[in-house]
Amino acid sequence: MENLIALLVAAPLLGAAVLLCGGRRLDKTGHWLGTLLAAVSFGIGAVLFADMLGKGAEDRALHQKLFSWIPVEGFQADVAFQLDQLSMTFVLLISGVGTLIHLYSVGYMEHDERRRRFFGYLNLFLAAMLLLVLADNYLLLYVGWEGVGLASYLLIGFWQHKPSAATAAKKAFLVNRVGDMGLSIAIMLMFTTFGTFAFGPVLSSVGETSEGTLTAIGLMLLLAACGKSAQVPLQSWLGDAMEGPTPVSALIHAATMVTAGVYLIVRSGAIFNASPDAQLVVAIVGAVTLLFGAIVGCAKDDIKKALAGSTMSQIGYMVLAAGLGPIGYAFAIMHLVTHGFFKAGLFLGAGSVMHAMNDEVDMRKYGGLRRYMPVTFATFGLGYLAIIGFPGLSGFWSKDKIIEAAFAKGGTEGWILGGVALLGAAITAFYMTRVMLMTFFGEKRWQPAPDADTAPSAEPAAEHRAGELPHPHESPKTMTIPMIVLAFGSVFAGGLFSLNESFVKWLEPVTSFEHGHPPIGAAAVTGATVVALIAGVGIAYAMYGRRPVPVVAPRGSVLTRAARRDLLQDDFNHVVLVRGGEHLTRSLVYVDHSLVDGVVNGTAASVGGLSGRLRKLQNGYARSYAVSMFGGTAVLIAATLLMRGV
Amino acid sequence: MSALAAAASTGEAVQFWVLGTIAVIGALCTILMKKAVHSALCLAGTMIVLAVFYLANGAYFLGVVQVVVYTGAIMMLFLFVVMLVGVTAADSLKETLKGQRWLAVLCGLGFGILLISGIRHAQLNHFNGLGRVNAGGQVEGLAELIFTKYVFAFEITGALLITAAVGAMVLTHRERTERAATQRELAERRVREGVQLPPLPAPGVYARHNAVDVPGLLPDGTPAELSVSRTLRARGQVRDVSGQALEDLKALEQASAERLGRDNSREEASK
Amino acid sequence: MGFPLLTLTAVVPAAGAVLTAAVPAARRTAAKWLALLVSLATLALAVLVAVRFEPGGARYQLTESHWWIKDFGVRYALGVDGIGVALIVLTALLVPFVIAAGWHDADPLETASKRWRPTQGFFALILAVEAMVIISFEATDVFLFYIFFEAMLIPMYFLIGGFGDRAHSGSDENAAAQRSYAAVKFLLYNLVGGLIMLAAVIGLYVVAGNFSLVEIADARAAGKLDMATNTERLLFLGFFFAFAVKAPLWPLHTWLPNAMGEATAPVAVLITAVVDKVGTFAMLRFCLGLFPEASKWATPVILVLALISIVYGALLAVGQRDIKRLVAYASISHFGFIVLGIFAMTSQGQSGATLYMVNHGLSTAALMLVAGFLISRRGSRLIADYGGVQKVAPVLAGTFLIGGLATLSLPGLAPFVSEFLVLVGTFARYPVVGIVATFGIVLAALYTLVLYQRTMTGPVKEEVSGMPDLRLRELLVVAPLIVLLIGLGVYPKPLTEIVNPAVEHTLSDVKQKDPAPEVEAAK
Amino acid sequence: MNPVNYLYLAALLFTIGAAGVLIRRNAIVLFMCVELMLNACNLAFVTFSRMHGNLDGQIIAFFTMVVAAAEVVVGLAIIVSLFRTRHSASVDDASLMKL
Repeated sequence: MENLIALLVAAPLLGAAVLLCGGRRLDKTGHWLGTLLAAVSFGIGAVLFADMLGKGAEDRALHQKLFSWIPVEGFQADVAFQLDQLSMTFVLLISGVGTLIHLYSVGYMEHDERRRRFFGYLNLFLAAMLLLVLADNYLLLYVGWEGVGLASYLLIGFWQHKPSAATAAKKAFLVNRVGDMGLSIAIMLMFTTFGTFAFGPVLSSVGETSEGTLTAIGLMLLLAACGKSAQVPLQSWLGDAMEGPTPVSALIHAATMVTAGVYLIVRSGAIFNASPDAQLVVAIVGAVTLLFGAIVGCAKDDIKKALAGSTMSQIGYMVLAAGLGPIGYAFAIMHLVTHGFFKAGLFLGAGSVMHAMNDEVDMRKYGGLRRYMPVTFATFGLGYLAIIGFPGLSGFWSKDKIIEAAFAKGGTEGWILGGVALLGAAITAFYMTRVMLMTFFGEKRWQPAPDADTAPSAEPAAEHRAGELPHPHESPKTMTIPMIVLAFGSVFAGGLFSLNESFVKWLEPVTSFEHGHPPIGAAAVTGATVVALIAGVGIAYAMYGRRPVPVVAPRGSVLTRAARRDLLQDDFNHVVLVRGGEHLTRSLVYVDHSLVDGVVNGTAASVGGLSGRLRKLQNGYARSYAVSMFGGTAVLIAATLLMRGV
Repeated sequence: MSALAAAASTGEAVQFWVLGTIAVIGALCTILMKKAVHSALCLAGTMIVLAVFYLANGAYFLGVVQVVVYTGAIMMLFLFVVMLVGVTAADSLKETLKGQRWLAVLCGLGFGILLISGIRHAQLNHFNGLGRVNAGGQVEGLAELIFTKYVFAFEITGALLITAAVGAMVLTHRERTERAATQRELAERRVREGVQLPPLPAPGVYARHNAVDVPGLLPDGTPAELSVSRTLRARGQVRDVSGQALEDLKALEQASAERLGRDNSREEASK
Repeated sequence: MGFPLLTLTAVVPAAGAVLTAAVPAARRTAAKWLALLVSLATLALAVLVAVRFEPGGARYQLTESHWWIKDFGVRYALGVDGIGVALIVLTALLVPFVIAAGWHDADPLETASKRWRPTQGFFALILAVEAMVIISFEATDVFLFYIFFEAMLIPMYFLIGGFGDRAHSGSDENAAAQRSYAAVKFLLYNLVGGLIMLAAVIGLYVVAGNFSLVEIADARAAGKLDMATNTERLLFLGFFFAFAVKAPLWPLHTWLPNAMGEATAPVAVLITAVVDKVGTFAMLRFCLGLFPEASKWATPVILVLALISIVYGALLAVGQRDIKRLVAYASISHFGFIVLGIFAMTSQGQSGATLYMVNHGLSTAALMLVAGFLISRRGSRLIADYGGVQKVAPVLAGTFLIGGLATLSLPGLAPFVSEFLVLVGTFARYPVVGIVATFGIVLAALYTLVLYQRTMTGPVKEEVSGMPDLRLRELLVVAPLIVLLIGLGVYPKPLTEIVNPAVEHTLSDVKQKDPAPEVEAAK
Repeated sequence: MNPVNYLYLAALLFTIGAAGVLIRRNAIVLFMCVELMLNACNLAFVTFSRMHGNLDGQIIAFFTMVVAAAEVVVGLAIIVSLFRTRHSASVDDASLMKL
């Protein structure tokens, strides 16, 4: 059975190889091949899942060692896979959502002549992501970690002819690199501390080392997680990443890749459990990001950017949960899965809307779309209800549990974190309602389609009818089916998982669960959540439902303006890092040329001058030569006389 | 001749001091005289003195050879060349190379001091004269050595000498490469160049002397440089007599005027 | 003694050089094919060496030894350890690519006279370099090594000065001037290093009485030959200086950007991927093998220099406007990593450094050759003159991207393995140094991606619009390199198996043990 | 008196000759100075032959003379041809040995 694990990775990898090297002859069929291989991967995952369910809770973990990767004295890195419940969850999520989004892309990228390559990249991403969650040691995980980074780089920059896209791709990769630095330092620390970096040995022998080391490792892992999961302070890339095609935003930047950080933290739970400081930092980062993302999400008019902000904030929830320790891990993953469903659904819905609106992304130019695209409206609405945590839907179950756990952490930080989480819930309700209202309700604020090149997010997937008013239409089946499936997920998944805590039990052997008891009682917390939810929706309705939405964004308060600019994070980066870096490199180039090189050239010049002066002695007059000869002879004789020992 | 003793006799001492002084003076003059001819003559003197010293040292044959070869042949050769280049051409002793003279003097002094100190240091007191070797006749002794011990060196120097002679000829001799121009061609060239159509003026014309170094005088009495050979001009050996010639002319006219005046008075008397 | 295989691997390219040079002017193509065949034959021999080499066996294998200058104890002594084998194979592997990539670089211009034969000279020189590099990887006699270490400057000088990059901003005179400047700079830098090394070599002879690496090392190990501390340190510095110039270590690096910028892309690859490796290789074999104590004494300074090289080279790469100079500075940064790994004195570090030598050769070759193809199409080396190439020449852009990703050592590609080993090995002994070096990862990503973004992405520039995609010959050059990069990234085991024993020997030379992990985890 | 004085004289003459070579510009005089130096050497040789009581010194003096003769012949020939070409016998005019 465990020999199947490699196939999980191999199938999409094969697809990527074939599609990228296959050449034009695959343009016709390539996308179906890619989708098929993704589905194969999901099928294998399902088989393994079934097999796993058949076993007892303890012996469910499977191992497969392919070959010894880097055998160096005292340094053993194997290409080996580990499939336990945690990995299993991710495998199903990734391959499942992945397959759906492949299907969606078939329709979405129909008009793009580079569709084959797009699917190649998607398969590459699937392979890397599966490798990430299946690796049984941190080094192999690192490979997958960078692999998904590469895939996201390629996909964000898929429309490379747009400078904005190319820049966004580069930014994403660089910010992630900073995180990777943390991961590699963490791995090095593990190596020097434990002599290995395989999950088993490291996590089992955590107790034998000092807490300081563990804190260091934990913080480094957190840095890595921040990079990948767009947590403060490394969140700045996620917004720009929306330059990529919408399916990419749905799959990579909502459902799967950005949650890798949560996976890493949960996977390394033992380390964090052993170092409360690191754990607290994790929780704080999560809480901060939670608010940060939510605030940003409120101000954005670009529908994808608004959703990106929401993603940031939801992942903040997960990280917060992961920072709460055993009482939170399971809920972090649970929220991760449900979020995977409804956020992917929301993005696909957004894509469908943009598809219909000539790739217009500005919500102020939507409005009243519910009549024109009912399926999209329905699925998007269900996703919306799920994310705001409408009682009964997925989001409710997972998010509510997280808020409870936050309170349950106890002490002042418990209150603070819990409060933040509640506030976040309210803001979430607010901005999602805003999106909903601006997009599907109210009167039409449609604008004639801009030219392809000036389009804010010119997705050339759809044909442009420059200058015409858009006439929205429902998207083709290939696009609606995935949306419907995901909508089902976002409605029922949460309830299913919470059914006598099946999900928690399922994960318990890996993530060691214990019940958290909020000081004010779970019911009270739930009530508070619902109140917050109603408040958020109410305010949003008052602001955007009652009065008409201006097509041109009002100037807004200071906070709004700051939030539109991602709370000035980019400006900070630009001024401090980019400008500073440019000055540094420029001055260094100068130094290298004038100082380091100048010294050498200077010596050369001085030698030349000296020889030039000596050259004067060669005046060409035989007699002066004769003098020197004569003098030389004299000196020689003198020398000999002296030598003969006077 | 008596075999020379290790130590020199008093007579020899006197001779040495007198002639030695002369030799040194000669040498100094050689390098200090402005004109090459004088240098050559001084050198000749020094060499003769050296010849005498050879004799005094018992190298009779060498002394004679010295006189014959050096003072006779080589110095004469020098003189010939000097004549060729110009006897009286004096080159200024003014130094053109900066610091050359001081360096030279310095080196010279240092070198001399070195040599002398070297000799002084070499403790050469024991002289066993040439008595024994000259017993069988010196020339025979030399001949024996030359033709036995030094025969190869001798042959080689011979070859060297011949080569030198040939080389000298090659260097100085100039083969006429092109046909000599005929009178006609020369005339035509003169016309073409148009510098000096008529033949050059002869020296000494209108001048009192007609020696080759006296330029002819132009009608206005100034000397005609062209009438003197270029070499002489180059050496500045042209004797200018134009001034004197003009005076003579004046005197001539005065004399004639006196005579005419007398004639006038005589005519008045006849009326 | 047996069959002189090692001699043969060096003699074949040497003979090939002579033959190629002798090809008449008209038969230019024949010369090219001859050179290519000879290089392939050399590759076959190198592979044979790798096969005949037993990883578990003696330290130096396939040895040959004959008296050369008996009076001075100079021997013609050859022998390879694992490191040598790896580098010989690398050299023999890269030269065919270099030749194929430079197929048209040395064709005489139409204006040239009929008897002018630059092509023959170009390929002959390349083969000559190969021969000398190989023999200096094989030499176990210090003097013999020195001879070829210096001799390889001559053909390199002519390759740089004689066959410049035709894509040059500025007039031909200007180009020629800069070219000769670069060539002379290259020559002077390396000669100075070489002379200092010569002094050290003579000093070594005075101290040790012979030139045999093995004998001296054994004598030192057995304590029979004891050098005064200062003598050893001076000798070490003499050797190290030469190697630090050759494998450009800050601040002795400034010759590399000029040389690589002015030379044609294949020659640039030859410089950085093959010739410079002799420097790092020699650090590992001679500095550590002959002067262990002094090596340990100098380690702190050298580590700092290496760190500076890493960060400084990367930062300057970011600041470059010329593609080839950018690659050159990137190489400087990478050489910093190699030196770091060597002097970290851990088995991971040194294995990593050795792998790094090989992988850096492959990755730089890939990136530089593709860059060369790009430049030859557009006729300019300035990054600003490109843009949107990805649209018109996707394959070229793809290969370029892979080369770049290898340069930033993406996991899954060969350089990652070596870089991570170096980092871990360094970190194990000097944590701070390791962490600082890790910044190199980010900077590498920066300059590579900036380069890719500015040249390949964005709207298509009209000068670029007509650019043809990779031709078959070029694809044949690049594809194997990429395959190797991926293959060695996924399965580096064959390489590590050859290298590890040699590294163990080196470590035993310097009497260093790997720092034991804090916790002996249940493996 | 001690015949060593001859040697002193020879040294003196030699030095004078050498100085002359360095000081004078006229090639002919230069040659004369060289002759002077040669003669000084001859004097030394003769004195040595007297000192050792054999003729070898004188033989060497012979050879010196012969060589001197040859040298003078060639040298003067050179001077003549020089004078022909550049109408001067000054050695400073031939300063083409400059780099």
